[in-house]
Amino acid sequence: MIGLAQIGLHNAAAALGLMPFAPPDASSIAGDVDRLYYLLTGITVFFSVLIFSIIFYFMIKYRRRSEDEVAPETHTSMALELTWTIIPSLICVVLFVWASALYVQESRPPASATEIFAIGKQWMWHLQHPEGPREINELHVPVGVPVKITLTSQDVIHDFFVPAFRVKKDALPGRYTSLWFDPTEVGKYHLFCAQYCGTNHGDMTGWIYVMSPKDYAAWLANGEKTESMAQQGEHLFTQYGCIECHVASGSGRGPSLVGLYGQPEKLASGEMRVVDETLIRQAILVPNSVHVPSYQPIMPTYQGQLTEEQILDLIAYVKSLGSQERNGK
Amino acid sequence: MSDHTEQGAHGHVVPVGVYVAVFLALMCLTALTTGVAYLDLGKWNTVAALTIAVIKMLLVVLFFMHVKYAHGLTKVVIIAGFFWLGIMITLSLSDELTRGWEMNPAGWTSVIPFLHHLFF
Amino acid sequence: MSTAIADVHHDPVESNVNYLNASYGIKSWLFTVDHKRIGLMYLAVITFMFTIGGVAATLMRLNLIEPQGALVEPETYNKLFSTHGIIMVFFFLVPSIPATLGNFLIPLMIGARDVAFPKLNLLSWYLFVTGCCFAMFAILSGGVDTGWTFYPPYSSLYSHTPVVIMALGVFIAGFSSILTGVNFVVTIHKMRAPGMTWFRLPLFIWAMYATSLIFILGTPVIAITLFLLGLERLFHVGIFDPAIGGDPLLFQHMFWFYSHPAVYIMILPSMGVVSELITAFSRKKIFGYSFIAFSSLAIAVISFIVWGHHMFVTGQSVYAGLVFSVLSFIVAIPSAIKVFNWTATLYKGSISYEAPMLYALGFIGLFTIGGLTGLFLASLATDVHLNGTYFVVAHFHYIMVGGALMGYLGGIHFWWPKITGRLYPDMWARIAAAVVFIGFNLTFFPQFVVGYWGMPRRYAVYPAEFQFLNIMSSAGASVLAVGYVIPLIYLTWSMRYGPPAGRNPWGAKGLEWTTLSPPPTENFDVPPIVTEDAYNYAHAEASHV
Amino acid sequence: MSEMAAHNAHAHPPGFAHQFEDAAQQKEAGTLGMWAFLVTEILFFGGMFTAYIVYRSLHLPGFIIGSHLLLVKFGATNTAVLICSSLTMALAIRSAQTGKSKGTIIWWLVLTMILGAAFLALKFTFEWRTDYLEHTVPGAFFGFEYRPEWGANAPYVQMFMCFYFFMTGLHALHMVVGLGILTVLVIMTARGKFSSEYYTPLEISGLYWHFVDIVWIFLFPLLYLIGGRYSGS
Repeated sequence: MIGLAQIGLHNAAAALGLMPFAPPDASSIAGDVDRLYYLLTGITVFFSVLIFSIIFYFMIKYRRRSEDEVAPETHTSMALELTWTIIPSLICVVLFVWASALYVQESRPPASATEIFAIGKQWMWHLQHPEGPREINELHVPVGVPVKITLTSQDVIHDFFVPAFRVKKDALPGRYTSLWFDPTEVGKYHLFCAQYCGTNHGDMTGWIYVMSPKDYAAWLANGEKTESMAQQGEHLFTQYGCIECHVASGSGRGPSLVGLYGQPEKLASGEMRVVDETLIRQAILVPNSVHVPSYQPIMPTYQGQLTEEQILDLIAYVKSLGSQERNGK
Repeated sequence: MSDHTEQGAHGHVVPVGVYVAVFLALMCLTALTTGVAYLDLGKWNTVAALTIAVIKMLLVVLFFMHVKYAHGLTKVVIIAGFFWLGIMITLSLSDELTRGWEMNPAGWTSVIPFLHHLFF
Repeated sequence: MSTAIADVHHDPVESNVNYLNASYGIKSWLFTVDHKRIGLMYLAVITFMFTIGGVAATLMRLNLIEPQGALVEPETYNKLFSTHGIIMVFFFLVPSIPATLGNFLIPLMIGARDVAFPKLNLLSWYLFVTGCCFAMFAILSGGVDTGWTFYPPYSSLYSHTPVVIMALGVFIAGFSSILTGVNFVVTIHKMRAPGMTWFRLPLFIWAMYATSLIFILGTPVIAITLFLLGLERLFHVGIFDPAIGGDPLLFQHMFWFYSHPAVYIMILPSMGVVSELITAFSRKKIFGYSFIAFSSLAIAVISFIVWGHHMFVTGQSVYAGLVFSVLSFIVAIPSAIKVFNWTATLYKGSISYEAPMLYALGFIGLFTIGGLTGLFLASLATDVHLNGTYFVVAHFHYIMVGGALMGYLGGIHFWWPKITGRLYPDMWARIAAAVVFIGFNLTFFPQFVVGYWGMPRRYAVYPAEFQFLNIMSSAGASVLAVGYVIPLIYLTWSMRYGPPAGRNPWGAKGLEWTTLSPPPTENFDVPPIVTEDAYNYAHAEASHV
Repeated sequence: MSEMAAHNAHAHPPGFAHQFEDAAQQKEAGTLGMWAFLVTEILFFGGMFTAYIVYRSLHLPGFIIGSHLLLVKFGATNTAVLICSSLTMALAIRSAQTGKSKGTIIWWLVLTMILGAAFLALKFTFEWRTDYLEHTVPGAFFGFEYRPEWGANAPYVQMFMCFYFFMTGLHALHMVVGLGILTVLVIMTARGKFSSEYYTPLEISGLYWHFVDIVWIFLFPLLYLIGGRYSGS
């Protein structure tokens, strides 16, 4: 109990003296989000104080002085009604435009972003660097380099939340979602799962380590030497026989995958789809649902044969084929 | 007590002929919708099936369910029901059909093929 | 103070036959079709359910005193917050005002003998009780750990708890809501007394009408959604299972199609109550009657097109996020209009501060904060950070507890003399109102701060730096608990020992105050004929008894 | 209390409830109540229709294969049977409206019941039984089998069959409830409860029966027809 009290006191001191009003600002957008947050706080305080003061003033000024007192007739004022309809509406328009512009920016990772894959599973985060290193509940990234995290889940819905970066996104089973951040401050930051995922949801936490470029290079060098995701994907591509049909020249029984990533494709159903992570995943697991008209729908499903990690490796490989082509041009 | 209609406790008596005519129309439309399904009309198969279903529904609602002779409130209630169903379907689809927009590198330019797919 | 009221409003006992003593015995209650008795039966059941939900909340707050969990294992904690959420939302807040005060007051306020379908009303109660039994059975057989949101695939494939039984309980209670909604809509449309035109209706009736529309239009969707979830869990067929093409987000769409409007099921009736209280205790006609009336309807309608703001970070498309964000801002406007109109009503009033008025003023303050913090969550960029944190928890408790529950308690205190024919000790009631207000703010204000720091909700254990604010919150919760127990004691006491109330102890307007307290079974001695607008306090002072 | 006694002393038609002022008010309340309830039914079924529409737009090929597993002849016949039953229901109400004899009303009601029962019989004993024998009932317990020709669409075929069984099952449940209501109406008619003055229970039960018919009017094309039944579709 004494220990408890000490922790309590320590935290009281931290809360009163040291803890700032907001969590650390450690990404390029954190400051923007905070500015919007402070504006909203300002609006909240202004209107709350306004309403509270008016009520208190009326409570005192118009308190009932005798039991027989009769209040005068109420006269509704159209001018007042319009005022307090229009002013909040205008405030809302400003807030919507500001917040949405920021959100659209948050939802579009810069082209230069490094891509890291995160798989949520009960109750841990599995993170995978394109260069090969894999981490559990920890992520090391260099400062000043935008990072795009592509998320999926192996079981239930999780959520990748880094308060210091002001970013959050659900990790859904069977689909890819993404978020991005550009870390601006070296440090160690909380990673939380913010979507309830079962018994040890509260333990599904981790740390993001933002390192100086030099430290990051040292960290990469110290790690176990592994192949990049695309290289591992290439092995799988051979191992599972994908290469037999998807011949690079396009002469096989399946379409060539070179230069495919990011291109719009017309499917046999007539639908136009851009080749992205979700589509490649679908093509591996439910091939017929996305087959293209010039080939026979003969590809078998790989549902249940590949782990989420292996699927990501294959996607990384297909993407690397896309960039080879673009580089070639 | 308010909102009483002029017709009081006695509902409108629909002539038997109207019922029979509506019945025959419904049977013909059933035959029509079944027949049309065997013709290759492409996307228009869906349109035809749903249009015929809506016409059949209107016949049942207006005549068998006496809404043609009911007062405005009943009509408002029914329209509200379908309107709310429309809200649920439209806004759910507004998410489900636009998921691709954010993930693909082409970004929002895919709006154009999407619209193309939707209408042609 | 209590004696002062009793002295001023002393009323000779005019008749001693009323709805309470018209017949005796348990059967006369269980088979009653009297809307007033059914309202009281609801009151008994939801008070019981509130206690269950409250105990769960107390245990949660106790556990959160320590970062590693002071009391229970994470598994138990998850069951506690799920129980708290499910019970409080589906078995307390949704039926709270509509099923108790609504049932009791709607026929009285519009001058009718009963609701349109009294037997259906009784059936609704039985359905509700059946739903409660299933929920209690699920709790007693271990409890569910899905949260009140039942998100698949956790709830359908991974949870090892009696999810289906709990979902069935909510499903059955949903039909109780549906039938109550149908009953109220028809009653308000067809049973009004001569002269009671739409724009003479008390604003409580407008609020109940708007609430009933949400019951009718929203509740069937949660019913079918939970039905599908149950089938998926029982038969392992993929409706929401992503492994075979299902979309767990579709569940969320369908769930929030009801559950966002459900927030307005909880708050609209309280807004109606507050309109009655503000006018009665400032002896003034409401400012902007039609604006308040139509804002209730506007809220009911708009509440159905904003649900996606619960899903801004769940993988919903950016485009849908933008649409739902702009729609969510729109729903803020009618709420703001209401707050401004209530405040303006006080101007030049003759304001007195009996307990119900304290609750009403507390409501306005807390609802203002709750509503404004909603803007943080309608704004996309801030919602990304705040979604799923304690900020959200604080926000919706300001609406549902600071708003809905304050309105409910205010309403219970206001109409208690009408319901029981007795007065309660007003000083105790004022103390309780103050304790609730202070305890509430102590509990939930720290959660805004800890939420912005990033503490996610539904965490049984949490990083140590959040402990100070959690201890504050837990301390506040103990104050709040005391605030809830005090009324339970003096209200129970007053049923037997309170001084007789007379017809109209507050000097309030409205048809319900013209009849006896408690009212006779048929409600009115003489069928009322309405000749004036609601809240006509400036004229006809003579009616003040 | 005296007013209450006076109120009860009024001469009212049979079936009049005390809370109303007059029979017209009661009839309007009953009709509006049933319509409000039917709106909840629209949204109840509507939740399923929404899910169906969303998934159909996502998994079209699988849904078309699934649709082709259903036999149009049963669906079409049942549509016709239900339309007939709607006609007989309307005529039953009309008989009461125009003051026809008890026997006439009962005859139409019983005919409606027979048609309703025929619908269910066709559904349960032919369609669902065939589905069971062909292993197309979804869910682990019913032996659903993936067929090789479905390829990777197989999970979506199963999903279609889920919707088929849930939607038609829920509809069939409403039919069963409807048959129960009709039974009560037959008994009430036999006891002479209805006249041209008072037939509200018949009228609002009719609304329910027609509504169930409308649900089927949409289910039939949505499930059996919408992908087209021509070869190659």
